[in-house]
Amino acid sequence: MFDNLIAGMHVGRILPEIVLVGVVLLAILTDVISPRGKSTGPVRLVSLAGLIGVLVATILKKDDFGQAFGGMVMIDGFTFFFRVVLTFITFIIIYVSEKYIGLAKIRIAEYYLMLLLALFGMMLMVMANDLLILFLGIETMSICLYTLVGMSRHKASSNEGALKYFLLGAFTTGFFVYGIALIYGSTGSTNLTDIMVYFRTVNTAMPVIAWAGVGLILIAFAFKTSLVPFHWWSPDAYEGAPTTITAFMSTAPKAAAFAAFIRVFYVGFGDLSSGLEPVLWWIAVLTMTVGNLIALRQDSVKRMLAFSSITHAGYLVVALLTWEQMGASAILFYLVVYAIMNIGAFLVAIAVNRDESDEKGYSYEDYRGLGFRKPILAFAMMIFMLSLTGIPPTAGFFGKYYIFSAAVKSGFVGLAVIGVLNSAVSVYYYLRVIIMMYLKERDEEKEAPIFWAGEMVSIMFICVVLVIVIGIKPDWLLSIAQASVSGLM
Amino acid sequence: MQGVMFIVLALVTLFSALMVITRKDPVSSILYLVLTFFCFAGFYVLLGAQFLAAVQIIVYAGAIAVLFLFVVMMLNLREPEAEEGKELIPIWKPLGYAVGIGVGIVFLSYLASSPGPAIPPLNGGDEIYAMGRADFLGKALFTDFILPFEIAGVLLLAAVLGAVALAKKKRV
Amino acid sequence: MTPNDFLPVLITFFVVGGFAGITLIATHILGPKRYSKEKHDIYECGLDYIGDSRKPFSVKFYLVAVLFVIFDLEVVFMYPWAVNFRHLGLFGFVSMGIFLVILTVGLLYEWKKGALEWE
Amino acid sequence: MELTLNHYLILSAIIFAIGVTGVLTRRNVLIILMSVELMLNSANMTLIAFSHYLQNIDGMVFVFFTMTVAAAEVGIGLAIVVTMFRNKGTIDVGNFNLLKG
Amino acid sequence: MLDLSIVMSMAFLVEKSIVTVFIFIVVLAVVAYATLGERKIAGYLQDRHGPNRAGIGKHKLWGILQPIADGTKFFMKEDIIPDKANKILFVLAPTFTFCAAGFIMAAIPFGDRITIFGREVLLQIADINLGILYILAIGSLGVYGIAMGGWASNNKYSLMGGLRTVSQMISYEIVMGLALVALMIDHGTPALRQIVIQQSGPIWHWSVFSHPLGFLLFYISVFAECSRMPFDLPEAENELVAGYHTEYSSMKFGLFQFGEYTHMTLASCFIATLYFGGWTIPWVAVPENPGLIWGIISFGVLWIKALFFLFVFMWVRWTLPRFRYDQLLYLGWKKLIPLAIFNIFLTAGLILLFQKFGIAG
Repeated sequence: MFDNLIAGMHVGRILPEIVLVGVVLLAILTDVISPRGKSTGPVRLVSLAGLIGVLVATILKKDDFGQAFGGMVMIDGFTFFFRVVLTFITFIIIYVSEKYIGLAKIRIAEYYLMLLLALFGMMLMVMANDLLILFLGIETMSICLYTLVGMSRHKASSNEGALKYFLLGAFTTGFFVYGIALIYGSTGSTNLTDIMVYFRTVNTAMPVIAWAGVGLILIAFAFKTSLVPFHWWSPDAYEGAPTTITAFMSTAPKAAAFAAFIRVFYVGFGDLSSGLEPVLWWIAVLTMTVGNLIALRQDSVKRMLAFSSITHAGYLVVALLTWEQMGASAILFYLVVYAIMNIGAFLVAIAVNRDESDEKGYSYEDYRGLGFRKPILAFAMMIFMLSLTGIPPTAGFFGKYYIFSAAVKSGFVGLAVIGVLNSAVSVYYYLRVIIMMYLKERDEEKEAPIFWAGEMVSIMFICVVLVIVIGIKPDWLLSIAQASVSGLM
Repeated sequence: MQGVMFIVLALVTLFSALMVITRKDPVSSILYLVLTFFCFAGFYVLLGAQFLAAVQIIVYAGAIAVLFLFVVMMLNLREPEAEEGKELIPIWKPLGYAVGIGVGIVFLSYLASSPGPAIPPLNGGDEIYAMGRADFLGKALFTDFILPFEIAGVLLLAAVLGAVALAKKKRV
Repeated sequence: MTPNDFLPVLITFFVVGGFAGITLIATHILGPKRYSKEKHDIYECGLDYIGDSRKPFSVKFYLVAVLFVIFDLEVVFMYPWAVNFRHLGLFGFVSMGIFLVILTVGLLYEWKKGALEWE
Repeated sequence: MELTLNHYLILSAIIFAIGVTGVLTRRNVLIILMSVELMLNSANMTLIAFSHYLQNIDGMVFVFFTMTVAAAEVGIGLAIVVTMFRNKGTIDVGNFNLLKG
Repeated sequence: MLDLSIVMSMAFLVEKSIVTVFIFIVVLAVVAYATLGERKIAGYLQDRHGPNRAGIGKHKLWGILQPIADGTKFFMKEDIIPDKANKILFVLAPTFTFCAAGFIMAAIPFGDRITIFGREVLLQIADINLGILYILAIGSLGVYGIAMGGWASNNKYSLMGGLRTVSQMISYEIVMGLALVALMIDHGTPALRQIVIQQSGPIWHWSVFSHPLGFLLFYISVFAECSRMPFDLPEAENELVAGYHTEYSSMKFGLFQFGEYTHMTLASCFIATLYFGGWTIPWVAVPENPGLIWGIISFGVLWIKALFFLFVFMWVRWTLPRFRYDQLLYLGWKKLIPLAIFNIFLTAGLILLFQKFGIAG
């Protein structure tokens, strides 16, 4: 019985996740045996080594595709792509954090442990082929993120951000579970493949229940990816969190949530999804516009980046709406590019920020004359800002280009136009940083020292290079993205 | 018999659920919440999910609600909610009621429009209630659902780490 | 085993609850009622009471409670496993072993972090 | 009276709506969280009702995991509440002032 | 037209009601005399007489009417509710404590079937499949009465005592659950009647012999759950006056006390059922067609076993000193829980080995 059970499960296909859990346990033990107050260094090293192990395991298993655990999870090119991306992002965040967490007064090993566990949750999300696994993945990730946001316990903004994030996250969970219940009731399964087959072959006996279920799950995803009008939590959570965590949250969990979004709505609800077009159309328009308009009024670079990340989620919804391979691959491309430029921008923001213990901070004023003071840093920031705006020859340009051309090809010309207009609006607040850096005089009295860490500089450098390289030669990344989604449809 | 039980339980549940969200004093809310959990356990029994009924009481009434009560006692929260201030999701408060009532009415109007299939399915004997027993559930949990089970372990580990990281007084 | 088999449980609830209710009502009726300020005040070893009890207590209790919730769930997962253990055999043993190793590491962690100490 | 599936679905829909209303209209964090628990419970009841109706055990197993998640979530959430109370001495959402969404 | 099934279910309800009331009365009588027994035992251990006066007229009868006198006194005392207390919760708390203890009664098999008036009646209120789980579920509600009492009194000692009791009870609840998991691995069912029948036959079929460690863990956690000495910190009078029931008097205090003794009595029955063969007699086979006599004997056998454990409760109380609070949590979390997990693995591993080598475990 034992061998039969094991053989049918294809345990080997989730080797990276197994390795990751092993790494988590090892990191906890490292924390436990390290001398008090000196555990972050060893835990960080174990985590980094472990993440390399996870990558190796992922690559080892790159030809062993298929379902595992009786269809609970699906390992395919799509999963592979996101596994690599998410592991890389987590690796980078852990790599750059050591000095920053000392500055932010959160030098505790849980910081790294929670990042690793969040990665585990995200890995589940991207391979979930069953709503149960997806649910558990989302929750594992969310629990870690709540903790990470609230980690700066001495800061009221961190408390409030975490609480708000938590309450709205829990609220979302309610919608999600209820949606799953209704889907289960109308199809008799929580497995995405079964659901797809059911919707395709059987004319469901309870159409309204199925529709209500799809709608509730859509709301849950809208919350998780912070689409308007379900975005309240994200700016507060982003501002309250330690900045490295903000960089993490606006990239990795967003990528994982979109991956799950694509899988659930492209594969699971398949034919039903196209009926959601009008709803998603409005969500996309609102998300792009509202995020932009509020970002315009911010005085803090951190908040500006938070709101602009809402806008970027809106662009991704535009691509999602196409329900085609091209749109999906554009999303993958954009997620990678966005992760690179956003992490880079947040790292610059950390370096420039005046006082980490300040509840607000991250003022535009800190950038006054940076171009003359620290030309290289300012240059890096300029590249990231241009890329976020979408100006060639940066990676951001191609990200937007693929998305809007996919939209036009699928007949969403109006949406593409609105998207381009919004990009034009975003020029204002992104360029404001550049203007501050290059066109304003230095005010030497008010200047605060730059926060330097070797790891941060090296990652910043790599980000700049990647943004430019992809901006000049985007084909290779796009072809990887296309190959990854090809198995999905 | 079951119909009568359902009606009685449903009335108690609705009453106590309304009380949960309308009481000013958190302790009363918690106690009404416990009553609601109890009624839910009753429904689970009616639906043949007896093991889950026990788990419902052990987990919800015996652990989650205790945690709530514990926090209220520990923080000694005796003041009623302030009259002023904005809600969690900053929309006009009556809109909140409208959303709640609207959601309810939408579901209701659809569901009430057709009588719906009988529950339990009419063509079953007593064995249709066997599914909710601990042994049946365990067999499913430890064969088809083995992966979610292990994931739940990791999830609980994350919760332990998170709670300690947030609530531990001295960080070491 | 149908829902009707649970009716006796309900009967017990009524019998026991009814008994408790009747005794309380009976004392209320039978007992004397003489109001006095001191008697109805809060007891503090005979002295006048200091402040009120509305001050928050230390948070040290919280960790015990939250760890209870987590471990309670762990135990709840073990019930269906235990009932089926003879059927599941080695497979069940290994899968519960993994689950428990994960959670035991959690317990070890709390222990070393001092979450179980009385500060 | 004969019970139908819809009896359970309607009841759980109403409780769900009550939970949503609670979240939207209350400011006490604990009561908001309790309203969320009501929502989760109503979802659980829907799952069990369907599970019983379809004679398919997946729904009941799902409920088991929902309960796990609910407990873990409450554990973390109340830890955040406690932390915040320590800092600010209040747990009223109405007193959130630093962040404005 | 009368439906036959309705008549059947009415008969079922009447039968069950009678059984319930009968068992409840027996339990109440035992509880009432347990209070006297406690004082007698305390007297004996401390080399004094204990209560010996309440009798009929001149006949003192060793004070066997003491419980009635106590009860009457509780009834006749003034029903005080402090001005600052939360009135509803204040009254509800003792009720809840008593009820949570009394509800345990429903699942315990007090005896085998008996035949009365040609009808086979089971001496168990509800022979439900949940058994152990039902009792654990009800047991987990015990904290509410105490928490409510501590909260509603609006007194610092009460609140502190309430918090302490709650954290003590919840810690030991986990130990209890884990100890019972090992038992369920062995029996393969949470249904108590089946567990009892599986223990019939030679005396070494009793679970206590196959689960000595589990029994010990379970017994300790029962002490803590009933907050009995050495776990009665909640009412450590030198620190906290009387803990959560500082403000209580009259019958409301009486119900708290009564609840504690009921809890102890029923827990003793539960222990006898789980680990000591319940209503079975060693080496005596369970008859196929039990008559009235067998039913009464089985009922008596369970109570004899239970009374022994009730006696141990009292004996321990007047013998051992009280723990310090930190010691108590230390014992629970760092000793008993790891031990209980080890016990589960030991049991499971042994059963696997037995299965592998074909020995019936």
